[in-house]
Amino acid sequence: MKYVDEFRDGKVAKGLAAAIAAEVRDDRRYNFMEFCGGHTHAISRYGVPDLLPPNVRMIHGPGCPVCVLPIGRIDLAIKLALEHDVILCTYADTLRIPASGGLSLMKAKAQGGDIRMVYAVTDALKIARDHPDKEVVFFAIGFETTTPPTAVAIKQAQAEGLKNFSVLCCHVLTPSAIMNILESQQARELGTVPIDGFIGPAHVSTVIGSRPYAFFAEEYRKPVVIAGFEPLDVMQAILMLVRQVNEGRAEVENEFTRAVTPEGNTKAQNLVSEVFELRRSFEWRGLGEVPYSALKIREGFADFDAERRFHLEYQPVPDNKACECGAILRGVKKPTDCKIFGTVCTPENPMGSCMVSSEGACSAHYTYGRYKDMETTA
Amino acid sequence: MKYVDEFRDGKVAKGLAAAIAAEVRDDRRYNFMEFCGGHTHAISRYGVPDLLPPNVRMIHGPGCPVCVLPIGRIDLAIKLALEHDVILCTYADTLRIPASGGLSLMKAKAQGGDIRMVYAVTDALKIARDHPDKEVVFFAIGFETTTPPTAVAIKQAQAEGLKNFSVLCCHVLTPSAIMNILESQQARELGTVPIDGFIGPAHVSTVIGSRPYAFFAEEYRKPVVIAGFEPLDVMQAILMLVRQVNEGRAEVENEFTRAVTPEGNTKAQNLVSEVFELRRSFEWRGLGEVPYSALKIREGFADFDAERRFHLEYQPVPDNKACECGAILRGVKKPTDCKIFGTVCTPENPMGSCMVSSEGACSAHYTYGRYKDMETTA
Amino acid sequence: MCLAIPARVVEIAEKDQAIVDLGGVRKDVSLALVEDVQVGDYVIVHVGYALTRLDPEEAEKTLALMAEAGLTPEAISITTPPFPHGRESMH
Amino acid sequence: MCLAIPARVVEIAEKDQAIVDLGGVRKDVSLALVEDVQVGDYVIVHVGYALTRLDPEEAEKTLALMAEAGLTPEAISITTPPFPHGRESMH
Amino acid sequence: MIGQVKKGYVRPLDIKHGRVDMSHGGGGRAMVQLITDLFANHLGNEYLAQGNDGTCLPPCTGRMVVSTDSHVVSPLFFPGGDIGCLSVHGTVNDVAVMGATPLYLTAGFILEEGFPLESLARIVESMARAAKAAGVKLVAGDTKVVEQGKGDGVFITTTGVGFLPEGVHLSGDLARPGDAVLLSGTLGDHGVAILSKRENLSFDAPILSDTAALNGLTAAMLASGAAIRVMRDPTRGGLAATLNEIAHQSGVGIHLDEAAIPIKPEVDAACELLGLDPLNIANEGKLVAICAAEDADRLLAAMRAHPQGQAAALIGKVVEDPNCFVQMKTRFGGRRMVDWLSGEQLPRIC
Amino acid sequence: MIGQVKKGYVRPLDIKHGRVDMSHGGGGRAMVQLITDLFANHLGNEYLAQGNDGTCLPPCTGRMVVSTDSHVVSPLFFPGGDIGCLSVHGTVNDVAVMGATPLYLTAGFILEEGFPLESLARIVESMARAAKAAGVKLVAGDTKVVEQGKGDGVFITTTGVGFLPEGVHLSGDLARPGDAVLLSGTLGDHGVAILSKRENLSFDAPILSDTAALNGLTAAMLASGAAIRVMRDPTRGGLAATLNEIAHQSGVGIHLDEAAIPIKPEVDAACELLGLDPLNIANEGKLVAICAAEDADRLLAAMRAHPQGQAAALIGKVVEDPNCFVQMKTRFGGRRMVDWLSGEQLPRIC
Ligand code: SF4
Ligand code: SF4
Ligand SMILES: [Mg+2]
Ligand SMILES: [Mg+2]
Ligand SMILES: [Mg+2]
Ligand SMILES: [Mg+2]
Ligand SMILES: [Mg+2]
Ligand SMILES: [Mg+2]
Ligand SMILES: [Mg+2]
Ligand SMILES: [Mg+2]
Ligand SMILES: [Mg+2]
Ligand SMILES: [Mg+2]
Repeated sequence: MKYVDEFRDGKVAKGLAAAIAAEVRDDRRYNFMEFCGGHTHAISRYGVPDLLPPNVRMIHGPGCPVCVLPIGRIDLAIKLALEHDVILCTYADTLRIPASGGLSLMKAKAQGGDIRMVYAVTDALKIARDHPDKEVVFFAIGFETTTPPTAVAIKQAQAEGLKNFSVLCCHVLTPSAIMNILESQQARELGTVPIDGFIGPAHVSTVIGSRPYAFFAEEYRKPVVIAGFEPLDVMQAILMLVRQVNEGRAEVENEFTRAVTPEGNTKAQNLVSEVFELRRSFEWRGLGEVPYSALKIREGFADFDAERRFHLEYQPVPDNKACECGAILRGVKKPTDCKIFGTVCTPENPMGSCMVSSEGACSAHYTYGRYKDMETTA
Repeated sequence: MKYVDEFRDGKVAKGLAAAIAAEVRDDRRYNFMEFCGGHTHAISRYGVPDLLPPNVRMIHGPGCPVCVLPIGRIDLAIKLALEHDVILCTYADTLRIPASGGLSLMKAKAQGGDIRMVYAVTDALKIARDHPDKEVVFFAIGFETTTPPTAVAIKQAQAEGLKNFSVLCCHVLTPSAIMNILESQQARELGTVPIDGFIGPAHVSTVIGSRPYAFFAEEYRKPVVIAGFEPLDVMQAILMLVRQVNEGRAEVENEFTRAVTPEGNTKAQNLVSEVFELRRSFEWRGLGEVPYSALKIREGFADFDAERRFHLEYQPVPDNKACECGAILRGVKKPTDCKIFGTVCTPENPMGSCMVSSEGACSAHYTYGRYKDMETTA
Repeated sequence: MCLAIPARVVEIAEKDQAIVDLGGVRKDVSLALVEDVQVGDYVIVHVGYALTRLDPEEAEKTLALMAEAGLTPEAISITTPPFPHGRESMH
Repeated sequence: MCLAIPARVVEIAEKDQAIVDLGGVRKDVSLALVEDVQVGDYVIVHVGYALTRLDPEEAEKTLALMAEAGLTPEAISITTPPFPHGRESMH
Repeated sequence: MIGQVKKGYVRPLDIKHGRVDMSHGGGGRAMVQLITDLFANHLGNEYLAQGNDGTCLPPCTGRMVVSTDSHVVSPLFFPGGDIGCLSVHGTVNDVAVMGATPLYLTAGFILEEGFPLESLARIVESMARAAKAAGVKLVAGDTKVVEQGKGDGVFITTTGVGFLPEGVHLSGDLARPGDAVLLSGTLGDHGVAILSKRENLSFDAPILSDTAALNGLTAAMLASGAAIRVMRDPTRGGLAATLNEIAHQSGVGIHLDEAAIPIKPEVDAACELLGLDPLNIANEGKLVAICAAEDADRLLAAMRAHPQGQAAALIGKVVEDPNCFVQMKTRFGGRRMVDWLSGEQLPRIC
Repeated sequence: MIGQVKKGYVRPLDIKHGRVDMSHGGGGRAMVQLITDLFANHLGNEYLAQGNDGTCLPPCTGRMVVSTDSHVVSPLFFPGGDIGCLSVHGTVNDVAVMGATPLYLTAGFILEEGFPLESLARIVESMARAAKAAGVKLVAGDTKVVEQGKGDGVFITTTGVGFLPEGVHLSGDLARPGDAVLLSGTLGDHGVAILSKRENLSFDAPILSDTAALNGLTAAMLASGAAIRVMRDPTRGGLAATLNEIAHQSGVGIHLDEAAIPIKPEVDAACELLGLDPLNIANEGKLVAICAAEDADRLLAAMRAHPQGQAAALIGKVVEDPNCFVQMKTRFGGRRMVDWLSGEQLPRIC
């Protein structure tokens, strides 16, 4: 696979690892947060930490669209499937997210809900065309990467005059979440996060560009490197962050020059702002209510807004009390600090948000890194 | 089973057999037609012919509502299920009747038609109530016995304001069919039937009474005995017919006095005439078009008439050329006279009407009496 | 199709509905087509409806008539063989 | 979920639809979010949509940079052991 | 970080409220758990515990008999039984009527997404009881899950393995003219019990399915020393199908005596009500045996001495007939053929 | 009336245009015909021809191995195979990887009303070819029909019986630290071939399922004389599930070397596209073997000499680990666990 395999080359990794090891200063720790679950997954799956010096630590951030979906949002989707009898189309990732009453979309499906996995929102449009007698709702989750396709689909449904298609919009915004981690009330209660720099998600920046991160770099004096999702990209970004820290810089650097520009994809941006507008506030799992951190469908496309169409009222539901996701998403705690990690909370029966997707901190650790805990116990 | 087992008593049968044997005259043959398939079935299943003298022969008449349904009528039912996407409710007996294009209701069901067996028309009403979003059609077949329940159901649907229920009415009339056998053009072509008397169906007469048969007795000088469906009833009726023949009488006698009166069930008759009216003509399998031989739903109940509701046009379809049903139903030929009996035409793959229901002449012979042919061959 | 069986009414509910018993088996039937049926009456059941009442006295009479027929002197002298053409007779 | 993969456009059809190839596997994608994509271009594919084009020259530059990093004298002197805590090493 | 990592990574299955979902068939930890907590828990034994792809059984001697049946009965729970015990009996009996001693069973489960785990547990418990009673062990199993609407709760396919005692040789082609036809008990109980619970037929009948393992009875019959030619359990298609099969295999005819065939009055009444012939109705705890005429009394006595054969009867005789017809002297005094079932089938009784 | 009655009362089945209907499962003549014309026609042999409730097999000697699998794959026809041959391979392989010689199969068919007879015939022919190629005989079968919407075309449950050669003893609990882990060929071909035909995923991949009987390969491996501890076919759940199972059974850990694991580039690409891990994907013609370290080369040579083992590779080693973890050195140079599949399951691949 061109432009994939080259960025997974073990030999080059060795060189980069050596370079990082050579450049880190022994007298300090480097705590970097990879914001995005895609990075978390890549780090775990390729074993990147094994190639890092012990004083470079990666903190898994909240950038997994599955992990951050609060219970109340899943409840709405389940309600649509079980009570409003719609065909609910969703990316596969959402199926096991725990909801109220011990349910999940997978369990709701087992109870008879017509819940279908789709690979793309266009498949949901097709299902709507094929079942004119049924309401079809697309459960739209995701960050800035996944939002433009939803915008295209809504515009297409409008153009076609598709009467039975709507969207349960749960699209969220990366920069707002990062800001929340740095300065929210809750963050202060949990203790300040000792983050020395951020790895920014390249895919988000293919759309929004690298520019929106300039704020953090300047305001919070945090270095940011926008990096691709292959393990070499991550290593390279770490090297770039180490250098910024060592040199006392706090800039936005772009490792993913092969597809990220400062301004991003303006066509996609325009489509998104045509269809969506900012929500005043949105609840995130683990982070709580975060102002202006999500999108909703504009008035002009109200017909395609499942929340209006089915008169859905969002009901916040508290997370499992034992769940430490909030602290974990801020890097204050590690998955193993959670009392129910690996016993009550497992990927088969996730209790908290981080255990759901393989991009979640707890799940990634459970699936790929559990052996390390055993070694420290032994 | 009280009032059932007593009428199947082998000892009494022996006595009746002896009485018949004693009363028949050796110098003549007695050809009696049991009009109704219920009698045909009873005669075959209990082996009545074994108890009759060789010169008493039973001819199986056309009185099986399944057998007489023409291809075109089944085609309409299949069309409703496959093209109009209705839930088609039917008595189980109709499922294997051959239709056009190698189809049958059972095969249409296998092709995805929602075709459901019901035990009573009330079950069809229930299905309609349970599926307000679907059209539910009851495929109404049968003689005078089955017609009153359909009338009740239509009235009930009207009273309830049930909007998705209708009836494909194929109810037919016994006396018209008997008359047709005796005098139709086709009958004359096939040769006059040497029938010395009729066994009339008791169940039909529980509704219409014994009186409607007086016409035959008088006009055609044919004895009629209205008989129950237990084998002793049949034997007793045969004895009564033998006596009439021997005595040169041609009367309507009632063997089934335990439930048949001259006037019948007037409540049921009134219901039927409130809901139904005579059809000008109706095609019968094996008999062709028979004037005033069937019922249709009255204008006042037009909403419940599937033929009007779905704008169905009846298309006559010729029977299989090799099929001798026409002649068999008149007693001119026997099942074994048909070239395809038992080879191409079997109960699993019936070609003609008489092979479908176990009440049909060919099917009854195939299922219960085939051994006799072998004995004559051996 | 032409199945119609005598069964005893054991329970009458509202709306013309009743339960009949046939040899220990119970089934819902509609009484919409008959009048003045009482618990204990026998009715003739067809496709879920009682078509008419059965008259026990007439039934007895018919049975008596049938039994009588076999008692005439001519009848008694004749018997029918089982399996006339079979190669083995039953025991 | 955050899966996004570079793939080569091998066919462009009407209505912004294209077929991309990744290592011999072909898949429909929408080009509705990108402009002026040509057959032969690499695009980054996410949930059935091309998000952007991939610049081959920049990719080469990045790869060169990565390779270079490992060539510094300090880097060369350090290696990482496989299975540092494993009880058996791989061969 | 000592002490922070917990053992026991698997939460117990919520049998009370849970339902089968797609992950229970995916080959992952959820599937392993379903198998461990539910199947192995009830059906486990030293063989199943091997936990390999195939199960290794002790060295065998003698001729082996195998049989398989898929069970798709609807409803899954019926008066007198359920698909669980039925799936044991249905296969054990096929091995037993060959004259073999059934020893091992395998079971393949096809579960429909959404099926309540509590119902599944009841079924598995019922299987376990039935297997224990029949003296067979479940030695291998498999579980698949299909999407809702692609299955019907549970289907169970069982395969049975047994061994033939020295000298026993029974087969459907061994019936000879003159042989006696015996039936172990009343006909039609299973089929009527099932039908009585069909949604669209619902009638009330005090009838329980006869579902039972027959290997005790068959052992007693073999021990009687009677010259048995063939035994068969008249399941789907009823006695009519079974006797027609045997007649065709052996190239003989069969003459039955209707008056001799035991049928419960309630079964008779239910058949009357539905227009069915009890000879076409399925049984799951009865067998028909054909033996040398001179041994009929001895065999009948052995059958009647066994609890499952108390109502056993001599119901007919094998005759010469190149057409292989099964005929019956009716109780009424006439004759008729007893043919294969045709016409309206009775779906999903086993 | 001589000559008027015809012989041959059964019309041939219309395989070209016909569909399965409820009567094909009713136990009547229609069912007998389906079995005769279709199943017996293609799968028939001296055992099936016995036509009894159970099949009597020749006297056996040695330890028997049995295994059962229900097959519910969707779609029924996929690149490189279909449910027919899959249902043979799936069970033959489970017997073969025990070290046994598979000899007999039974098959239970659950057909959905409406299924085209032509498709059924293709499936049965494919089974027949697969059974012949694997040298096994179908000795018993059963057919049931369920209403439309209660099944999914065809489900096939097969049970396999084989016998262990003297001295062979393989089991998942025999892996010991130091043992070598071998894989017979590329991973993921079957699962990806199936996925490529899923309606909602449809991508084009030049990938054929690897479905095949492995008993030839296993025989060659046993003949090599290497001290094999365990063999297993990594089907549902893929290599990850298989190795985790073995690790738990044996109470050991396993260390893999990602760089050594053979995977076709197209399979890799498809997995990339769908976000799947090839180690979790099902295979139907591959096996993993664990043997004494000193015999690894000999065994590998024997595998590579067989057409089904040409791409065989030494992929890892058994280690001491009370936690029974399967770990992998990544091609990238790091480590990770290889856990059971969790998360989105891939339904109905076998
Ligand atoms: S292990 Fe589960 S409950 Fe604990 S922090 Fe992680 S997701 Fe929350
Ligand atoms: S055997 Fe068939 S084709 Fe021939 S007359 Fe009878 S029904 Fe008609
Ligand atoms: Mg296996
Ligand atoms: Mg069997
Ligand atoms: Mg059986
Ligand atoms: Mg299995
Ligand atoms: Mg269902
Ligand atoms: Mg059997
Ligand atoms: Mg298996
Ligand atoms: Mg297998
Ligand atoms: Mg069977
Ligand atoms: Mg289907």
